[in-house]
Amino acid sequence: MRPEDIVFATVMLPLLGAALAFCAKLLPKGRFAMAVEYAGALVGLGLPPLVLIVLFPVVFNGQSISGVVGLWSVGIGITFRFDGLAYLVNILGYTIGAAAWIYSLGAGPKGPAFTGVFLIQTAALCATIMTTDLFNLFVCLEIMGITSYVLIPTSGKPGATLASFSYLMVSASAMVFFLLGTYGFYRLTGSLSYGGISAGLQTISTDDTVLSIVSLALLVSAIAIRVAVMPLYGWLPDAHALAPHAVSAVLSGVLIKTPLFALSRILFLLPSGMEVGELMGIAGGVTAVLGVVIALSQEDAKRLLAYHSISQIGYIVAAWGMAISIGVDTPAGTSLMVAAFLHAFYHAVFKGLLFLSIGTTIDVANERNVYILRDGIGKLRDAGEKVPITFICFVIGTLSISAIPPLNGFVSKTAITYAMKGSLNYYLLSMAAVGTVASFIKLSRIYWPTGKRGRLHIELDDCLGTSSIPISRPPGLVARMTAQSLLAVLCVAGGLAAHHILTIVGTLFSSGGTNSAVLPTIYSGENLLKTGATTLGGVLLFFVAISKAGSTVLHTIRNRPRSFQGLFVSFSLGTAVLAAFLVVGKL
Amino acid sequence: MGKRKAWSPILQAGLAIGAMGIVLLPVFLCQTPWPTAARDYLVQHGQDESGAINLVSAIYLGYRAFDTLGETIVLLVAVIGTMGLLSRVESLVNPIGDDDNSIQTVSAFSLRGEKRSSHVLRTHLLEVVTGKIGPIVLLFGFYVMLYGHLSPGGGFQGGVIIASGIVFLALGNQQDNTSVLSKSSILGGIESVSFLLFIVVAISGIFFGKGFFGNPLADSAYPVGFIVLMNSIIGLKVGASIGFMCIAMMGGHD
Amino acid sequence: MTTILLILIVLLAAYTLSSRDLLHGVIALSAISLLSAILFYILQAPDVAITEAAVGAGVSTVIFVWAIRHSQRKDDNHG
Amino acid sequence: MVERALLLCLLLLGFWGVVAKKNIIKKIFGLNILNAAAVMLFILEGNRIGTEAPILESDLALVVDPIPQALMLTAIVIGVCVTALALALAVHLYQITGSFDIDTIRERVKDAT
Repeated sequence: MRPEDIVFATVMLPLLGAALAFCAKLLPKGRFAMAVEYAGALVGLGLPPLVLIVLFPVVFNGQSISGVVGLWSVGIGITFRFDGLAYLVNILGYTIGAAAWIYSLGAGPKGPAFTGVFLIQTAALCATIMTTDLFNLFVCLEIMGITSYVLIPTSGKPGATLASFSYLMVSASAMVFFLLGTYGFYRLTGSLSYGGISAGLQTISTDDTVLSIVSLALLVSAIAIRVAVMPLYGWLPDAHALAPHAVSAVLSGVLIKTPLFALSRILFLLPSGMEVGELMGIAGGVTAVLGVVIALSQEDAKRLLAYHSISQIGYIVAAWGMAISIGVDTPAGTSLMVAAFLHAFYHAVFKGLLFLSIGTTIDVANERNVYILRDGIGKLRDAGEKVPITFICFVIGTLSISAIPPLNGFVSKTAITYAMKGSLNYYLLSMAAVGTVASFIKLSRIYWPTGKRGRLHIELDDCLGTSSIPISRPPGLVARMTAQSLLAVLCVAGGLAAHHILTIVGTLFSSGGTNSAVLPTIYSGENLLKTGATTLGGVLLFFVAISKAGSTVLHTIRNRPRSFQGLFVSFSLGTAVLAAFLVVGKL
Repeated sequence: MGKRKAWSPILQAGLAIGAMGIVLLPVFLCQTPWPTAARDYLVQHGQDESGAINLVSAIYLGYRAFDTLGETIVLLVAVIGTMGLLSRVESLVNPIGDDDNSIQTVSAFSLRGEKRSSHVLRTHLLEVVTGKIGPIVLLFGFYVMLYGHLSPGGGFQGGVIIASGIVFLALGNQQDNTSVLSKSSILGGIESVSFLLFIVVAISGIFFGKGFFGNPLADSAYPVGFIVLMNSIIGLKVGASIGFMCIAMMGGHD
Repeated sequence: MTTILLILIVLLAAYTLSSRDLLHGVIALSAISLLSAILFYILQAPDVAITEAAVGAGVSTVIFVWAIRHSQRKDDNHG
Repeated sequence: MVERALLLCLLLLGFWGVVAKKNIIKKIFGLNILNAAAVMLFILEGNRIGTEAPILESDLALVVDPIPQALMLTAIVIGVCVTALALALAVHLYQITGSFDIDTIRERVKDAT
């Protein structure tokens, strides 16, 4: 077996697992059907990491495995490329996927159909990052999309159905424009593979430059919808806030980042790619700040987290865009790309952790409003959690997203700011960091005890043997705790082993098997000082936010009008601005 | 205020469509001649490499079979999602909207219609005709499916025809309820097993040294056998899943 | 010939989006599918024509009719 | 030329349906039209280089480009799958809120949660 065959195991094993899960659906309900379903999940989520371990030496040495699917001729067949980027995104997908699936065993949605669709989604992620063919990318994005449209409403909330519908409409329309972009490139170059397009664009006449730019703009904006970068973010908050907790973790951990990294494959090769990176980098910086401001204004716990995902994806896009505009072959570009990926990965870990632990808490308390819910620890204890694991997990996640050393968020955020020091985005991201601290102080209030009375109350209840507060006992605490602890351990480990991980990621992103990225010194005095200042600023901002004037402002932000139409208006205007920017840059 | 509210959405929509129209102008007005390299290659080598006379089939199930796998997955997920929502739609007995329309939920071409309402449009005639035509439609579906490499058609198109044959059988035979094919457990079984088979066939190329999604029969006397095999699997899968969905939509859940 | 078909398709599309009765819209939509199947046949794409006729005019019409039967037929705020 | 102008009209008509129509079923109509326009564009332009269908019955060199056709098979099917799911979601929304109007749905869903 050649390495070309092995890499497809990362796509085919989840599909095989999904097929097993669907077969389990047919068997009469019972132990055997469950065993088949779990076997499917094991095949789909357990075996691919082993394959990745086997592939590590190949990729680490700077080799990339590329070729044509089915060994057909290059011009017609589908080309693929498995390199460091694909390898890392695979790791990201399988880590979060496995944790979320374990969580879903406890918290639901359960059943072979869910397992099957979930595995298909994982397979689509791996295929998306591996393909270097435009139409195949279209198909992969559609699979990713359709699995999300199916998974989001499984929470059974009415809002989730509406969110899924809005997401479906805007992203399905965007995919039609993606198809038109594909048409433009095929017409100009007669090729669908990135390499063929890139070669073909060298020889086109100047009259056709406009078409090539417009096609690129169409592709980029259709993908930007999935990434939820600032003007195109409108579908995300409802979808992520109302989906089942396990699905939210995957959606905001993995699904919004994979298309971004898949897009970078296109942009590396095309002449206008650098300008696109520049514009998206700025959009990312703005996203980071605005996302956190809106997040601070939210009262629904999961929606707050969803807006944070937008803000954090802003960080990633800012670093990613800057890397592409500098050129990823340069050391500076590579270090930015490393920082972008590292933040994507770490964000997936800590945001997954936060979604899961907040999910457990709001399930226990039956309340999502951060202004009302209090004494989360007590409620969790009443539900049967002896050691406050959920709370500890939440604290780890919070400290991590607020970039407190020695957790992983500190490492990746420092890596990003270190690499872009002096640029406009540096200041934008520093502002966003302050907002992050403030909004997580706000969120952590749900665990604050209700004061002396609350304590007394519980003791009183214990004496009387009754409980006045209705506590729902959510099923499957064990599975939930396992998944949360797994991610929490990753959070801490990612922070402690920062140096090694940075080296490995840097090597995987550099060509030739040697690390060409500049390794930032993470635990320097300057960085620690900055963290202290940021935290202090965050605390101050929090007090401003809960003051009277602050709450009025936040109330206005929270209740700003949002419409279905706005999604489309921002999409088409965003595309037009991007196209205009590129055309002006070229002429 | 009222006036602004009424006009602002139209203005926004106009802006969106105008912007998109301008962006799309170069795409639609491009005069560059269509590239011929791929076509020329396929005309010369397509038949030798894949064995199919129908070049679209050769691409669809040969050169770009990976896309086709993606397409069948999209169908599979869509059917599962629709069925999931469907079961929830049916469980909502009394929706908020108490219009006259919601009483007519039991549709004219419902399979469970007779038990529930009296004004069913289906007649004995329809039952007899669909029952008799069903097998012929199935046969035609199999023809389209199996001859996809020679003539227009193929697994997907054949599968849809098979699905309509299954629905015909279900409509025709509900009095005595004998049609095995309209049972959801059987259809679901065919769907899942053929999905599994599809994946196994896709992987099989690896063991013949042809790579993932390669044609394991490429060196044999009948390279086209691979396309016929894939067509059959896709046809069964599509037929089962679309038939499953249509029958479920008509109310034949049990 | 293709031009005539396309003009018909555009007119039908306008009707689909503006008709007050959603069922009429569905019928017009499936007519669009049939006309485009003919168009594809004329344009030497028989495979696409068959698919469009079977999937566009067949399956999607069935699903649309199902959806409308399970809800309401009229578009309340016509416009 | 006229044909492509008509297709652009069709595409924008579909986009208008998706963007401006209040009724969600009409939005799905719009999505279908949008998709159909893109498919027709591919087939229409792929037809320019030949006069025969891409089935090699006789040795004709002037067949049309088969690649757009194969791609469009996939695109049509994906379009229909998305439509089916969108309709199921729409019916579910109707059952929850009793309306097809997007603004009414938004309000009632907000009240429900």
